[in-house]
Amino acid sequence: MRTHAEITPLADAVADLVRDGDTVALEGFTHLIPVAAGQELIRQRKRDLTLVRMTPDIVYDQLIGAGCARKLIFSWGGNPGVGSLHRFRAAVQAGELEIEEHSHAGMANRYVASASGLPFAVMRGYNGTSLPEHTSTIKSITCPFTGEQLTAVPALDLDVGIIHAQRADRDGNVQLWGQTGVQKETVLGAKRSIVTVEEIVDELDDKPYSVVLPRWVVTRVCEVPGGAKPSYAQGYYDRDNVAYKAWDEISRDKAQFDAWLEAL
Amino acid sequence: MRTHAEITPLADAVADLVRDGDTVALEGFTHLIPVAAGQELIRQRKRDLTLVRMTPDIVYDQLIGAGCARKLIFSWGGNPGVGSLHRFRAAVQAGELEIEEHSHAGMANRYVASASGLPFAVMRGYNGTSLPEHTSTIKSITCPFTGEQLTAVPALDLDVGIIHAQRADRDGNVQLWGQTGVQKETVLGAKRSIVTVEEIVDELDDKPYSVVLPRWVVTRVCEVPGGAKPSYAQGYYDRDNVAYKAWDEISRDKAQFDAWLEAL
Amino acid sequence: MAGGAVTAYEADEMMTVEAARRLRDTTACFVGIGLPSTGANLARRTHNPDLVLVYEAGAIGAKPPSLPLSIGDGMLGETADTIASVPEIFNYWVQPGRIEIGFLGAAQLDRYANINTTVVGDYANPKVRLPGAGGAPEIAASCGEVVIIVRQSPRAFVEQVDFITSVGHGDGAGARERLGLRGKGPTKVITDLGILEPDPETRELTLTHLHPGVTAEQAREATGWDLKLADDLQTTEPPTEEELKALRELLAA
Amino acid sequence: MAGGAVTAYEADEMMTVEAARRLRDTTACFVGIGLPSTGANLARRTHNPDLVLVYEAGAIGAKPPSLPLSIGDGMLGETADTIASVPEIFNYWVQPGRIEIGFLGAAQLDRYANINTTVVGDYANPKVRLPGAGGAPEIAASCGEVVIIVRQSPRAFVEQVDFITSVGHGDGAGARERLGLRGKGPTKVITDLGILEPDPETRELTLTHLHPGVTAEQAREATGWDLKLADDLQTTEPPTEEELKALRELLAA
Repeated sequence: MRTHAEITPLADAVADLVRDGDTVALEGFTHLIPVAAGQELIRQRKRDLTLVRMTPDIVYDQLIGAGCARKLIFSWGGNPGVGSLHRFRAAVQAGELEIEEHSHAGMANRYVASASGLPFAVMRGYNGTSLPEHTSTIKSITCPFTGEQLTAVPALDLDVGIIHAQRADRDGNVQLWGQTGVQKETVLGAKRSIVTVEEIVDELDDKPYSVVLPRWVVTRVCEVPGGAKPSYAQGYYDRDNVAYKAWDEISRDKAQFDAWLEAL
Repeated sequence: MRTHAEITPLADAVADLVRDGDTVALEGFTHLIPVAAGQELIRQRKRDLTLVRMTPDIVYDQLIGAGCARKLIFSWGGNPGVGSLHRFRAAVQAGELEIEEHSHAGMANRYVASASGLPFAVMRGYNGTSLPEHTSTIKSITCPFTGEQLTAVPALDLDVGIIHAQRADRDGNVQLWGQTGVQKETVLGAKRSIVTVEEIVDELDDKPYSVVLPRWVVTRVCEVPGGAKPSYAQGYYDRDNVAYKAWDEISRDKAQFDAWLEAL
Repeated sequence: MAGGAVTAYEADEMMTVEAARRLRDTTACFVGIGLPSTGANLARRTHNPDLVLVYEAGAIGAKPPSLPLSIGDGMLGETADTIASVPEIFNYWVQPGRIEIGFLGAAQLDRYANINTTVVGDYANPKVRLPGAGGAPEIAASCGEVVIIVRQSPRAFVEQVDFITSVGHGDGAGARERLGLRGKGPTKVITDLGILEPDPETRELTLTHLHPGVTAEQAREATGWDLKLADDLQTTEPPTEEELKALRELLAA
Repeated sequence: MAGGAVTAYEADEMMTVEAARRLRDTTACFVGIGLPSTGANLARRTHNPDLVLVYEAGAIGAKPPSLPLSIGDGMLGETADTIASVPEIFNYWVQPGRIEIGFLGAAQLDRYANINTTVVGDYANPKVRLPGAGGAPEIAASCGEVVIIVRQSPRAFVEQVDFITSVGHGDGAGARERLGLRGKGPTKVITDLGILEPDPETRELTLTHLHPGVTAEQAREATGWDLKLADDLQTTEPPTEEELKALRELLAA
């Protein structure tokens, strides 16, 4: 067992831990989206990935447009506050991307099951919706005490979990705070993990609504200031709403997207 | 729906919310044990209660000795660091107290199921132990995806959840911090709740590992300084280890216990 | 309205103001982004300062100083009474029915208030791929009741949705009970033209209010099914000066 | 031991020192209160300063300045790397096998290292009612391996436990696999007399080490079953000066 997270450059972490064909989750719910890590996957031309994310936003539009993904497991794919993800939309409409579609509650519970070492989670959900007709990972389950019918969703089988955090200490203890979504579950539910951080500090101190991932459950920590841009990192920088709007233009036009990709 | 927790004296809260025959949980894992509230249940001569608590310690020894309990649902009944709970032990050995016995993991998951509005929770546990032979609320369940056998435990059906917290504001927003056990689940999983607090303040501020229960999910808040003694309240007072040891003497001898009860 | 000058206002403003009014007596509201968020934030500034806004990214009791552009904006967490993880939001807060009203939008809506935000056309060969479910299915299932805020058009108000992302009243009376859904489901659909409510018997959406200046014919033309009108079809109170002022300040902030 | 003065020490000290040594290469240890906690805290002060101590009340990476009297003492949370809720401790940390070693005590122990902390005698008509399971069943099931620290006596080391609170090796070889338990189970039982380890074939506890000055006969007399001795029965290294000093400081703090 490892005792400390290894601190390395992001390029090394991605090269060492992410293999073609892996199931990879990049999480961050509006806040702390690991955009730099996603772009490193593109630069290293990772292929055939099963990409997992509750809210595939522009970083997944980029990964999908760049041809990294074979399959997407998700619950809401859009450019928040702007509109569509055009590369994602084009890939789905062209039948080029396999999708496995859930609700947020379903995805959140799939992460919880993974972090808990359970094969599935139980919830109330999906009843009466069209999702179970198209998503095989939704099944019904009966309460052994009351006989009530509920819904089961399977654990996500994550090879690599990638998140961005505000900071880590030199032993690799990671700290993030504010709205922290499913990031804890993403790291705890994956076989290997990469955490990019705004900065590495000598000592962590208390922060409101802070999540600490201890050094021994994180594989790699990489110092990447601004690694969540254009999303935000509370205490470091705000969301760049202009960049989210600008992405709409780039993503809408295949030629413009290719030029963006070329320049990456 | 209520919008604010009502702030009242503890005696009123117990009189208004706890009925004979109710299922009542008083939680707090070593830290913030609602001892004053338990003693108020004794003073008001509540009867036939189903008492729920992961670690029945001296407050439950008192309630059991005072004849308030018909049944106990629990996972570890001892005087931590001292030894036995003699009133509890005597009641069980005399067959005067019905018990429903789980492990900590099972109890924790039962609270989680209650807080989640689910009839049961799934876990790995109890396999090979003698507990399922004596506890009917442990059943096996099959994963609908993998076929794996796991264990199901039912939600706790709590009428009243009682906890102690460090403080609340005047709207009844409750804040506790430090090691907070299953207290959030105890309040969220119960139909009615009582929170005793060290103090009522104008405004809550950030505290490390803080749990905030918003005003609209708490029924009553009662200002009871020292309400967790002889357990501790981080930031207010330490655990009174001498009192825990002294309880052993009182509880061991029925006459001494009766004198204690008389004086309460 | 009675006497005095009537301030000019847009149809979207009428819709948002009316949405805010629905939260007058509400403790907690689960807020989707866009029009629902505007309506809920307006309510907190006007009729119900104690209204608890819950956002799916984790903020409970958010008090944003301006309209958030995303459901996880920093201002939501920073002003919240507390922050929960996303699993906790759905498992401890939405699922047990702890939240009185869910405020949702829709891309397509049918006569039983079933919502589609997933796909137009065939699922495997979509004409238009929409963002998908997000938090809506469980909000629609488990919140005490649901209010839908959506602009009315024949493209949006369809006879049958191509995909049921979130269940309204299913195929009509008794459907929610048969499906085991514990919330009441959509009790109001507030549009730029008026208000639709499920018929107490059939659960079919029926026009109960027209906004001032809108005709029943306009509402029927903007609806892809044969829209029924309530016997006592009423006219919505127009926005008050105070409501409009608060809304415009909110949108400008 | 080889040459030099041998410091005098108690049997309990030998036991605790030996327990601490078992944590030399361990990342994280789940700590029960009492002797297990003393051993784990001694390890952090001697052989393994990076050892992560996890306590069931929520402290992960606790660094208590003195021995805690309860598993939820304030000093545990205040010095921890992080604090988890009790459900999280069991669901996210214990259940997935994230914790390498579980350190447990026992009231009764049988030849397959099954643990009883529930009841002596009949469950419905107990001779002695003990505290019960606590966190032990899932620690015993799911931690990478389990080390049991318990004083050896015929009353504690019984042919068959009256109640299986926590499974060791069930009824012998293959039992854990059949039960679907994912950790290795008890790999060592450290007593005041020596060390017992499960036989690699049968999983029956076998005496592999005697502490200095203890005879095999003493160990057999303190065991309620016909205790087998390992072919290469060894003598435990006595506590070093440093170990004893650290332990005594810890107990005095």
